[in-house]
Amino acid sequence: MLIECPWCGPRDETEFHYGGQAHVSYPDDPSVLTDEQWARYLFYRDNPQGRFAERWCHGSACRRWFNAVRDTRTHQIVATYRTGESAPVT
Amino acid sequence: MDNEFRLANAGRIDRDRPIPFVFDGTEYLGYAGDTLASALLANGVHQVSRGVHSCRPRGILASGVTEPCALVQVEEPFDEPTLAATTVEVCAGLRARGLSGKGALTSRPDPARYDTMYAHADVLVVGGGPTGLLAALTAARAGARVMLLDDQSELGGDLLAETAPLEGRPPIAWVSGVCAELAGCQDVTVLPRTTAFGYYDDNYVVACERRTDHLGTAAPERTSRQRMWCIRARAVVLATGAHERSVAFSDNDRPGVMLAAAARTYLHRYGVLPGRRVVVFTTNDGAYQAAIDLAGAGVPVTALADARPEVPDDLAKACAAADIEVLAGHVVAGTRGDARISGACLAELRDGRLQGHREVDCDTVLVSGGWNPAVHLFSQAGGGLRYDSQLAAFVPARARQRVFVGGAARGAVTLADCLADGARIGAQASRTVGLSADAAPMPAVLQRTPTPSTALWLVPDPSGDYRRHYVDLARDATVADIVRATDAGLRSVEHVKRYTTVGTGHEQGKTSGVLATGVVATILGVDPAELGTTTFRPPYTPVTFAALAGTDRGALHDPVRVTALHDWHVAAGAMFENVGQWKRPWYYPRPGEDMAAAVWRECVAARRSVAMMDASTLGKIDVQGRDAAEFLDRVYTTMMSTLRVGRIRYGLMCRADGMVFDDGTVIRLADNHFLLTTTTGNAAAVLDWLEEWLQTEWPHLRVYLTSVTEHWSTVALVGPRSRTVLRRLAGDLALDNASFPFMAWRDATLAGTTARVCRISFSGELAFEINVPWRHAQRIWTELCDAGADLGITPYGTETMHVLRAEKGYPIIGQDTDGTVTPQDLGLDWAVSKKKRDFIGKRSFSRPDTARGDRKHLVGLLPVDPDLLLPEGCQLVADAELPAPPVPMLGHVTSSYRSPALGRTFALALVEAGRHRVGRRIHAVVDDRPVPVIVTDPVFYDKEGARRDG
Amino acid sequence: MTAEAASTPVRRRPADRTGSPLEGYVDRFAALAAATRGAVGVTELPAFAHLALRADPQADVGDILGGPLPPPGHVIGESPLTLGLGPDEWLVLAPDGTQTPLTRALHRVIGANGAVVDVSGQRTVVELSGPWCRTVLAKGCAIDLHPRSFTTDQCAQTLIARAQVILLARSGDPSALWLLPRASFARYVADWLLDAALEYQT
Amino acid sequence: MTAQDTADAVPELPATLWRDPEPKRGYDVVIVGGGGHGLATAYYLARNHGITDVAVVDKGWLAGGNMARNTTIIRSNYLLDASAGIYEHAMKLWEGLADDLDCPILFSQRGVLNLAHSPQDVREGVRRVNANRLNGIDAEWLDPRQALEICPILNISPDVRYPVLGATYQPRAGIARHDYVAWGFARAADRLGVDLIQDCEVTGIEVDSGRVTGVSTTRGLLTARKVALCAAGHSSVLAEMAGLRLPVQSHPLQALVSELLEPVHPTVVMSNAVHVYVSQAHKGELVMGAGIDQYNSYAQRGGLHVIQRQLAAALELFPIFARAHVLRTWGGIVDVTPDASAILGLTPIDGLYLNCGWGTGGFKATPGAGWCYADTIANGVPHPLAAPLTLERFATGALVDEHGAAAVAH
Repeated sequence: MLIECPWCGPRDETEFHYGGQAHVSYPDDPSVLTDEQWARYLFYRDNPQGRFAERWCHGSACRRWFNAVRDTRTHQIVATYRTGESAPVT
Repeated sequence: MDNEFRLANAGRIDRDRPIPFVFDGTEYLGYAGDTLASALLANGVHQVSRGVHSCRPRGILASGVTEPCALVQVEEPFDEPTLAATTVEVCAGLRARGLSGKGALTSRPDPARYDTMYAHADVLVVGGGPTGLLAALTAARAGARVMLLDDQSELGGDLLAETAPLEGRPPIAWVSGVCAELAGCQDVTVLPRTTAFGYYDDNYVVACERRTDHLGTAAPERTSRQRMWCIRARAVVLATGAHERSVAFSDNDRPGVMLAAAARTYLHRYGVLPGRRVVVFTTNDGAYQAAIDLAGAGVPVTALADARPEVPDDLAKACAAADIEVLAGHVVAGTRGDARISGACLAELRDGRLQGHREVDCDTVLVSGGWNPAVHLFSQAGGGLRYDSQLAAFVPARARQRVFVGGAARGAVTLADCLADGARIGAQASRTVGLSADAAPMPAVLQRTPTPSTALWLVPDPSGDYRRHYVDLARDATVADIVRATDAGLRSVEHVKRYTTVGTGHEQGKTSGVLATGVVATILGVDPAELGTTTFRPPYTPVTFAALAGTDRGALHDPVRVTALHDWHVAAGAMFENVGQWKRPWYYPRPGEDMAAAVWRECVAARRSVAMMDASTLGKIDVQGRDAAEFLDRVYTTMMSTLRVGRIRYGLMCRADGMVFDDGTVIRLADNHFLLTTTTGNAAAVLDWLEEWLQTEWPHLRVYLTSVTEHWSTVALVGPRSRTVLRRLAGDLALDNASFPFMAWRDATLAGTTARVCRISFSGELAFEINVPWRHAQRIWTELCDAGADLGITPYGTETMHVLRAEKGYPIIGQDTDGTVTPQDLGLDWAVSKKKRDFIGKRSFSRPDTARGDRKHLVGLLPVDPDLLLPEGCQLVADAELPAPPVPMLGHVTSSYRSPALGRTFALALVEAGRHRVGRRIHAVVDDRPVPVIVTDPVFYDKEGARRDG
Repeated sequence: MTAEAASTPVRRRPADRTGSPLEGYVDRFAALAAATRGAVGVTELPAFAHLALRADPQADVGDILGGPLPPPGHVIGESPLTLGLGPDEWLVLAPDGTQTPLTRALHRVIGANGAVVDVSGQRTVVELSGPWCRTVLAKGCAIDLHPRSFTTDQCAQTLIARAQVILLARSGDPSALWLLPRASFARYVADWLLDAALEYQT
Repeated sequence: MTAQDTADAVPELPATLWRDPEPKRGYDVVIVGGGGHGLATAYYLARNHGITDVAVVDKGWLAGGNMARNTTIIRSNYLLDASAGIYEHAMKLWEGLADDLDCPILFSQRGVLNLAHSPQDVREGVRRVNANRLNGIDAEWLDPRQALEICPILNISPDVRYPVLGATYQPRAGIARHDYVAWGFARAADRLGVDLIQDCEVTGIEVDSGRVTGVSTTRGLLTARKVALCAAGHSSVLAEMAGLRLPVQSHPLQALVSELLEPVHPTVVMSNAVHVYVSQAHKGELVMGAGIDQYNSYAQRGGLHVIQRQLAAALELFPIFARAHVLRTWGGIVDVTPDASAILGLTPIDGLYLNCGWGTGGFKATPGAGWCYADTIANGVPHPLAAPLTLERFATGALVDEHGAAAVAH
């Protein structure tokens, strides 16, 4: 894959590492969660067949994390966007 | 007689460069420009190999990468298994033998070099035939960066075997003109002998260039034998042509059966006659020209059987003029002969039945069952296919990447259509990358409208015996095998492929795949469109392991990371240990010492006098920013914000699941400035981990992380006399306990070099870690050596470090822990803050399983026999007698050493409810025998820390 | 191990040594230049001051660095030379010995809204030159090194074979490049370059 | 092993495999996914529990997913008791499977070497061997010389980047012919009355008041008392139809084969550290597995760089392979859990059962997983060997963490 880093431009996939589902926030106060709720945060992630908002890190270059919407059936990246922004497409 | 089938003047071989070669032990003569197949045919060698199961003689069916049976093992200049004779260029020193399906690997080390080249193109054109040439020319004229790849030794594709004039000239003259123009363009790269074999995501096309094989024994040593081209293209033009296929008829595997277009290639490109007396069998217009050309070369063509009930008028007339009898509605029903065809049986095909059998003598049957567009790369790129019933073939339907297919690869049949495609898609491709492009003008060419071919897959057999109707010559699979598969209940072509192995040979079904689909469709009475093809997967043609491995071999397989002191360690005779990518000194044996003796000596020096270690591989991260302390509180289990400037604290990091991830020290340099150390192997992972939290969870925190791992070289100076040595270099730096206490740091000038000195200890002894920039490391190290020489200062390696720390019960993350150990399991509750509201991992500690009191704890073990060194990794059980398996296990030994300080062996272990067993006897299973050990506290040496604080 | 011993560079007495990561490669680099008749040149440059700078991109450092902070992938200045590595990250190369004053000057502007770290030992600077040097690099570098695509005053962080590097195109020799591997990877990168350049030896 | 064992003497396959029935309107049990696990589950439901009113539905051709794409390695030398239990149960079934199914499966117990390249690998290997032996699983620790005796083409030179420092060896481990295994289970299940329904994609899971009632498919609604999910990489997609979220991610896993070669490699060699898994199949081709691509995918394809890296590592271990050829590469979709162990058991929905998350270990578990899953479905409670593999472990923290236990940095 060729991945468009928001800072460095399009680069080969080998320069990046994958961070799984995007937009999963750390709970405000983990201590109030049940074990089941905490397990949801720790271990449960979406795994869609189709478009997936996910995280990547340009580890071999600028070390910045960013998000991408990618189709898991075709590997086509529909959009990349910065951490903290919401997905421009769904 | 040499080259008895070679024509005197035809072909593109270089008659001035004869090349002797050996096949199956006999020497023959070929010429530069020959393939092994053309040279063998020229010398009248038609049988090349035998069937993998049937052991029937097999010849040469095709002329390029589709060859299913003429497999050879090349033995000289260097062994290579399983090559098609049609793809091996005759070269100096070539020796080969025929193969019956299986190649051989030899243990001779391959001396050749292999490399990789990354390339970028606006327009990548795959295939240098008429379509590809015109596409490349169009793109080049538009100013595109163009790459043109072709798998043959020279460009031209089918034009190399074409005689009809192009622009009133021989086609090859037109090819030369285009090539010359391309060669003159600055940003055009033309690569012959280069096969694009993989089409990956985002127009990433991978090709293998064969650079030296054709030079044989004269190949230059320094040039890579094969080069992997990894090409990222903005647009791709696929002009990959089409593959002629055979028809399943009885005994269609004998030497002498050849694809019609291959015969034309042998005739025109290599000047070789495929035989002396020919019968042609076709389902389409394509084979007529082969018949006419052979007749023109003086070869009698006994008959041309066209399975179509009506034959095109113009072709029939041309055949008549060449004295070729055309039999409409006829097929070849079978062949006879042994090592070579001696005759064929012709019959009329009417309403699916054969009648009027007629035997004719011939030594060659040319067959054309239609053409399969070479859609392999298109399909790999995610493109969809559809079945074209006019062509009886699968053709490209919808593309998923920016790819344009033209010429025979999309089903074009005539040269005029191929050229028109090339110009059109060359311009399209250029325009998609933002260039204004005009299609290059079409060369004038004879126009002819083809007649549709007929879909004939299988010639029916009156007796119903299909055991010699071959579908896949590479796998010796027949129509009878396919019938057996469908009779067993299989309907999917994927199942049939797996049941019969059709299409799994070295040519991956290029001649057999679509034919098998057609045969299954015929048997089941369905349309081939319903069945589809099996999936096309990389590589398009076989690629050597070595080409894919490239230069990542031997010393370059993975980077060797070294410290600034590496040369010193080498000169000192150190043995090295791989720690991740680092080479670390393991121990420094003196002459006559084994590892145990060296480590014993190094340990004694550290405990009794002074020793030093290169600790530069520790990861180091500079942390700055006004929220730095807050950030560290969140990522360490330990409280860091209360650390005073000038002081150092041990820190432990967990993953969110509560399992220990890394440990190290934290130095507070200023209010908003810290320096962290990490374990050697985890340095990159820790930095990534911290950045991940900072950037994705807490972007509002003002914190900046910078790796300074290599900037600082670190020397650990250890032992009761370390202060003495340091004092000799430290000038007026106060080193007494009050001025420079344990877990403090000071900036200093040591022997004229600016250094940061940390008073920390991973050995339990009085110790200092001296940090200097990389370029000063050698000097400070040798200064320390000199300053401590009279005290017997001793360099030590990682093994001694491990012994010293284990005597103190300090765990090594990754050795005494795996990914299932919590800080509490390690007995490091003191490093887990109770005051902080939250930190990464905290919530997980209270999960039911994580909070159990009887988890595995890190404890010490003392074997009852003080000389017994427990193997690391041995398992622990309760009793002296082993019950029948499965035996309940209590844990395992994580570290085990001989201790000079203790005068005996000892170990660390993770033991179920270990802290509750201290003082009790359990058993370690050594060589399947339980031996008694006593569970102890993990701190074996100087429990009070008096030496460390000394 | 023998592989280790074979790659041990020529030993010099400590007093003669610069302590640079590739000091032992001087002879091999010279031999390469000779054998390729200048088609591929590899040289380790003398030490620089390297400062890692983290700051707001609008930070007013023009007086110190000779211009506004460049965006990622771009370079400004000569001495100091400032490379844009990320949205808020730069590497400043300056004459060795200027670390302390330069750090102080930058700190005064940046204050608490950033960081300045002396990383002079973290990487070394290797200059590649000669008409074939970009081709040699393309054997292990996936980014487009065509002189039109990667040109004067551009920089990139990327991989060369299996090592992370900073790449920098300098003015002057249009084909020449600077390569900044981390010090611990420098020998690997040098070995890889020497191997990749082998075919250009005559 | 003799050269004869790897000769191209593939036994004749059965002349009849299975019927091609029209789906009935309802079944006692519908198994979703006609891969190895689904077919084995159907077979053991019928054979062990007499439950034959069973349909196995598959969206494509039987055993066309990971079953058709794996590298066929069979071993049971797992470290943790929970893993060792179910894999060793599978191993014992493998040893009698050809007879049980009355079908050749070409199970060749040629042994598996797991190489160690660092002191940490050595510690991990010794730990695993010792645990295996106490669990009644055959396992030996070999030094490099001994490993060379088992595999004479292995490069044990100390002068390579990551020398072989030792190996674990399980003599009973080996390989089998994956298609034959699937077809053997399919044929045996078919003969016991199970309907195998191909080209039948599940489009919905019918749930009524917390209880499963059937599945809707592209070939109509099939009612069922029990529905058993068995869809490997597609488990998340199916579970979602029932409103169930799983701790599973789907990734590409690539593999490749060479041309047919004269026998050179008599055993199976695995090296986790450098990501090489290689054996020489019965016909003579080298079969190799690669590392997992990092991203989620359902595309059954991965990146070339993974293959390149794998072959570079393979040539370090086996220089003799330099001029062998890659004929075909392909990708499967592996479903990976946070602890890299499977999930097998009940779900919060009555009558809906779950078997997924086998990652790279699915093939070797086939008979064991089918056995335990059938038992769980038949009795409505987890089979004892599957009890540690429930979904609940992710909340309690009682993970079965083979990954974590085997591989951490140091």
